[in-house]
Amino acid sequence: MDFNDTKEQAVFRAKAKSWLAANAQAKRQGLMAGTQEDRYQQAVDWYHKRYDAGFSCLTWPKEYGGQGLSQMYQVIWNQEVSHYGEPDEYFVIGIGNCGPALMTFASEEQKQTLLPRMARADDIWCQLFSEPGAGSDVAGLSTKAEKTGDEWNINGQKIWTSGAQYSRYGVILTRTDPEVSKYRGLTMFMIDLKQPGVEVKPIKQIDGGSHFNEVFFNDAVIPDNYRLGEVNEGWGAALMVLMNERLANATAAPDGFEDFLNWAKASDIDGVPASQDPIVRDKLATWYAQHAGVEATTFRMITAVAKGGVPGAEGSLGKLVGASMNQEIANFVIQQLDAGGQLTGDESTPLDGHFQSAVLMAPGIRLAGGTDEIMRNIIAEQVLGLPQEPRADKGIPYKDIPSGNTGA
Amino acid sequence: MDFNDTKEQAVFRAKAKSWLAANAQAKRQGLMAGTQEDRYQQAVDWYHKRYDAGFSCLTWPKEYGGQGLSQMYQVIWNQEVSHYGEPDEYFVIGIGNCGPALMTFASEEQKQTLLPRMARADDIWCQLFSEPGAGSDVAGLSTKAEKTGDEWNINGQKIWTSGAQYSRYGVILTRTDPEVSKYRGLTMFMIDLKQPGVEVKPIKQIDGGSHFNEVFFNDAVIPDNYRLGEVNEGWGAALMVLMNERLANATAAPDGFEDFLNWAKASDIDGVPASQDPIVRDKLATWYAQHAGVEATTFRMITAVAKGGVPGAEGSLGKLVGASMNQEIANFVIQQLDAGGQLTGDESTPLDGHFQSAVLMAPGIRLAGGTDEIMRNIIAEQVLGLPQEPRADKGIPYKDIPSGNTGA
Amino acid sequence: MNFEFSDDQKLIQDQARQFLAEHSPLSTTRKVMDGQSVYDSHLWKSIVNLGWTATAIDEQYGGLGLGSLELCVIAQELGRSLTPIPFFSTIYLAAEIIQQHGNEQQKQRLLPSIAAGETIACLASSELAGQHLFEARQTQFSNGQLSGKKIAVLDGVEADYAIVSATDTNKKHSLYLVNLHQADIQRTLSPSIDSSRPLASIEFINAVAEPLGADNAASAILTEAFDRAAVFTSFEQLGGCEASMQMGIDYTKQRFAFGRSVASFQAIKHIFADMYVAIELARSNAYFAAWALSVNDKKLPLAAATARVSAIDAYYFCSKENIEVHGGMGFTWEFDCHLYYKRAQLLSSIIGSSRWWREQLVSRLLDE
Amino acid sequence: MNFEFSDDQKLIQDQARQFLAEHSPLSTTRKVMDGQSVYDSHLWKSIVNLGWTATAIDEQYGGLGLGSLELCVIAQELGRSLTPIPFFSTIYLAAEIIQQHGNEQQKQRLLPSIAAGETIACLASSELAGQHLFEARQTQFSNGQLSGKKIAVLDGVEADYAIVSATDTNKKHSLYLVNLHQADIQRTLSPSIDSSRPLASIEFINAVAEPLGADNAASAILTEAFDRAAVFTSFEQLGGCEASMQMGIDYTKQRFAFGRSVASFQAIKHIFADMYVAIELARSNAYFAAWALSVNDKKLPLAAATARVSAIDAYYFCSKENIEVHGGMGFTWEFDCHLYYKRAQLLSSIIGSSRWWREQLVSRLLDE
Repeated sequence: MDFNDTKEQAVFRAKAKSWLAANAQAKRQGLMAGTQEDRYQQAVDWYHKRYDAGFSCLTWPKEYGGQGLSQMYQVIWNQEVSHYGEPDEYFVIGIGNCGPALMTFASEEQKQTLLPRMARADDIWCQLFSEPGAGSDVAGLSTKAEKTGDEWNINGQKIWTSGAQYSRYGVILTRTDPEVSKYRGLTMFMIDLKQPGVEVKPIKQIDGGSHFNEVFFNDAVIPDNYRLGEVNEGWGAALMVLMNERLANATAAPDGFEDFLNWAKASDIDGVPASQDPIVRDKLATWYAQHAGVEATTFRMITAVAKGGVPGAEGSLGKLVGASMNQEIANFVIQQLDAGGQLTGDESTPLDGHFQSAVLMAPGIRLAGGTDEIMRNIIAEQVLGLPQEPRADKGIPYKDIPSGNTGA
Repeated sequence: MDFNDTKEQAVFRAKAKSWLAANAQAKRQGLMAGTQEDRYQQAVDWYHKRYDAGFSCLTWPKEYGGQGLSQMYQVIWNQEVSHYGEPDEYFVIGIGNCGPALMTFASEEQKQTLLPRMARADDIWCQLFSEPGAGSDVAGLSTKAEKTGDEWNINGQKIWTSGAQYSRYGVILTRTDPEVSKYRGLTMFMIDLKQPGVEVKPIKQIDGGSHFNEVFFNDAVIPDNYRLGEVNEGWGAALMVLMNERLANATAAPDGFEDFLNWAKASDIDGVPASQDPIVRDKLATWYAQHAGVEATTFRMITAVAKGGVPGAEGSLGKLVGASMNQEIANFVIQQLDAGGQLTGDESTPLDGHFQSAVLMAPGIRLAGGTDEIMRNIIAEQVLGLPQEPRADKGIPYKDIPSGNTGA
Repeated sequence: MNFEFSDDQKLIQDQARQFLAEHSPLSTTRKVMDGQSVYDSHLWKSIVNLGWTATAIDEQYGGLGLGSLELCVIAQELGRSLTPIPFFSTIYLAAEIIQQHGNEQQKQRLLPSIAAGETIACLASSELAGQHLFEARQTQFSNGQLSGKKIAVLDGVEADYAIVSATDTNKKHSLYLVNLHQADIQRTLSPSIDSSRPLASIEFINAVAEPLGADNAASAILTEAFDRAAVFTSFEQLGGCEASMQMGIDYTKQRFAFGRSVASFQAIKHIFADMYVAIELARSNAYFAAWALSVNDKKLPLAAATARVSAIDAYYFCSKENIEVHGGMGFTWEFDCHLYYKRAQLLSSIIGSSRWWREQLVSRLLDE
Repeated sequence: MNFEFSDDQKLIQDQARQFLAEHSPLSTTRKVMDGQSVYDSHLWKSIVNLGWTATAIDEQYGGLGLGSLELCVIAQELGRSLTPIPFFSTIYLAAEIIQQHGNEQQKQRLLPSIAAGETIACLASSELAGQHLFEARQTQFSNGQLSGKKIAVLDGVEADYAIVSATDTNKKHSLYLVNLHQADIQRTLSPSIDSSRPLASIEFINAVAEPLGADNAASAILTEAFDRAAVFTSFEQLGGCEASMQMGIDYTKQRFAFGRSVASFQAIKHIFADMYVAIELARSNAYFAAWALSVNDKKLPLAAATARVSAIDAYYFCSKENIEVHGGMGFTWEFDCHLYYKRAQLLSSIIGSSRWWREQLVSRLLDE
């Protein structure tokens, strides 16, 4: 066991540190500083700068816009950048999920053209998997792709597509054969979203934001050379993409602990420092033990990945624990404040209304990328090897699977 | 809404109060005072006294050993007797479950002979439903009853039979037809347990006690006039018996709160009264809100029953909440005491080692009469009307139902 | 023992439910949430016509003279339908305080007008998040005039009168009645989690004010008033819990995944079972508190705190898990789940939050 | 970064696991639980021969001079197999305290003998349930003699030496080394929840004792010793968690109800998922604490407290839910579930219980 950098890693860390000090902005106070559009534009600018300085997509090959470094350098970068307030969320899915999919399935020419533009945030990418009738059960999707000559015709609807409103391209999973079982009739493609048959509608969330979108396809067209993987073998390809999402989830899911600790250190309750309040201390113990456990679990995953391993379903753990913790923390702090805790924009609200925002965002974190219940299923079945439930959809042609879903 | 007694109820309450003051023993300190045998003998003596004074089985008709009073008098008795330390647990199942079964299904002569003896604890009765291969899934039982002439031959094994070691009779559920679906081939009987083909083996529990037994039947014999209800209609009869168990469970399940409150009032932690410790106070709030809620829910059930209603699956609530609370309370108190909290017989252990006993009994309370998971299923399906899971045993002849169970 | 509402009370409840189902759809709540108004004045007039504002006001002051139990069942239905009217502040708080502690002149001036729905009144006591609930550090009274600032005042934007806590020159802490239609009072709508029931900050600059209740009695009166309001609120919360669970059940029953109704999955069913347990505990505690309030039993303080603690926990749990069982759609503005989740937040804090009430519960339990 | 045990350490662990699987079946634990002996002396000799007692003792004192990480992996396996030997008290506590704080003469006298398995030693610090962990109110030292009573001493019945906390005539609170083979020492076995690892009360009446460690340093030494022992204990607890979960999985997979394997029900699967989460958090926190211990990092105090809090919670949860998923059979003496449930209790309390460690965690976190 060893937490020290190698000599090369130490050099890289020093370089990253000094570049960040000169180029990155400090953490903002509030969660919601600026409009969503402002933040998006800041993020694009930041990625341009990063790319030009050689700090984008560190683990990607150089010819595709990366730096050809090992996973451990990415970890070091993440550690250093976490001290700053640069927005990241708009490109995580493109770079984390779509990039690897292209790396595996796209043609050499496509990779050389598309990946560097992705790395520099010249093109934003999104992932088009979930549907109104297929959320937890992604493979139950119904968006059709039908082949005519050398092209595919796409009809259907996707939902929960992060960043679709900014995206030039997407990676889409479609049904190409409804006569076989649901996992066996799927095909994955890249799709150009700037074409007539595609309509993107932002979804307003309960917190007022719109990170997610509905995307409608009405005879949209995909050339066959945009296909990622073989026809009807899209499920395997999609699993690879989702596996990459897991690592991102494991390391990125906000659990709210740092904010809670900051609040406890900085605030009074009835004139007594919150950090001296026994109930607050009791919660600090509970949540720190979980927070530290998730963080150290990430170290174990990083070690495994650095040794050439693949991130397993274990990554579900961080999101499962963190998402609920985030919600409980926000609610707990509000419950210390009586009526004033309801205010979202008052000068007396601690941390610029962070907890009031968080209590509204948290339910979404518990749902995005798999609900708590799906996460527990994944752990039980894929990690612990427990038997599946009797499946009403097993071995039945997709078109015959019982469904009461009527759309949204 | 009204918590006052009627005039007649007030007269009865006063009578009960004064009789109890003269005849009942005060509460013991420890949970486990005396041996199990001592406690059993005390219980028998107590029931003799109660019966002779006219306080047994208040709601039963007079001709069967009862007092012909309404449910509300039973409630009043229960309230008054709860201030004393008389043991009750040995006869609850006989009187609460078997008695009503006889009342409905036995012949007039049987009722007149058997019920008064049950009411006076001259005969103890037990309920023989659960089996090694059929615990949560009671209807999955396999003990066979085969008819020869005017008698039934019983072969098989029952388990978790409370009080079988003291019982003269039992009410038993058996399989009389394995060719039909599992719910449709069951028949219920009374059985005389003092016969050659019956063997009772107490089960040693993790706390060292033996409230439960295994009962083995090896060509035991039941005359056909001991049958309770029609052949192959035992499931409906059994549900009636189990419904009565629910009311008993709802009102009798210990949740540990009173002991916790007593501990908090009487003990110090590091020289400070536990009742002034903020963490203890936080727990008092959480658990009192649940405890009071269960108690008030019982008032609602009693009101409904007094108005002629039937206790519904709502009764599951008290046991579900109380059993876990009991375990959490015991563990919490032990966790306030460092190493000394592990001692079960030291003079420094609070409340004579009550919490140390409780932490060992509590897992059993969560299991007895239906696990937490079964209780939640009952609430979800029977109270809230949610759809059943796909059933692997539905509509299949009993003998064809998949079973990996090999016995215990 | 008869631990159930009477047939008459149940009838009032059924009528209230039917009326609100018809006239107070969630679209009315959304209109206020979207900022189109601060309350639905049309609905307010309708429920005034039904006599709801007059329910628990004595007949001599223009009320119906019914008991608190009748108000409880109405509260449960208002909570179920999230009706956007200033009932909470006017009826549970202001009318109760005036009826219990006002002088004869104040009662005659205000109660008939409240009963008739002509006066909206609110309670302005909070000054700073994290400050003790009953302290009035920033609000002073002297020479018949009141100055200072109150925050998070429910219905403060539309109210005609406010009951305000303030400290006088002798450091006495009392309540004052203030007509809000004065020049030197500035009211500002404050953004908050549940914008379907707007909060205001109110700044008083030498506003004319008259004492309400005994001198230096603010803490005692507010303690009692919050106990009484806690009972009504727990019924509002109960109604919200029931609506949340029902939404979840209805949605998951007709929603399919993996070839099965989502409601048939054990993980989902057990969430509903846990909701049911939380609701029944809250219901039973609310009933007990309602009984104690109706007969003014000495158990009221403990019972009110218990009902409030249960109701806060149950509504938070049911409303957040209702979002969860809906999956992604539960997180959309379009679906109604968030209306309940936000209302659960508001009601959890508005007369002292969970922290405060848990401490009340324990002090009262140990004092027994 | 390399946050994983080395191949050599994993090899030690594999060998320990295999050895214990063969030689320490749960029937040996049951023999002690049933009172047939206070520990398994045959197994003790075997593990001494394997060098486990010598693992972390310096080579100059007859040890192997390996690090604490090697001791951690052995602890995990001892915890998994519930091996009934006095390893905890002798190695995690006594040997560590002597090695860190004993004088040269004490080290030479005791460490080689402990490494060779000839001396069993224990720590006697508790005096009364509910009293502050580090207070010695009832035990006095004066003129080379020690008097008083200690309770809940793990391995106190069979130990040759005890490290005892006591107060001297100047009110200084120090540690003392006491040879337990003296006439005026009375040891009594105390009934306890986990009788597979017996506790004793020890009464000293003018027993000969010598100071161990600096004067008035009892609290400082015990704080440090408990931190170090907490790390090893968290690995024992981790092993017990894993065994509990595995028992539950194995049983429910082959057990059928309603025509299905019990393990296929979502309610059961999600209990296992929750066990897994608790275990992985405890594991990661234990690893981090092991690293901090191995390099004596300044994060050790916080890391040790965090590992302990996680491990206490995880073992309680896994062992109680393992009973639950077994159904009724889990509540029988015959099945092994209770062995883990009881051990979880013992290990949760023996070097300060959850309450104490949660407070340690927070003070250290806020001091950072």
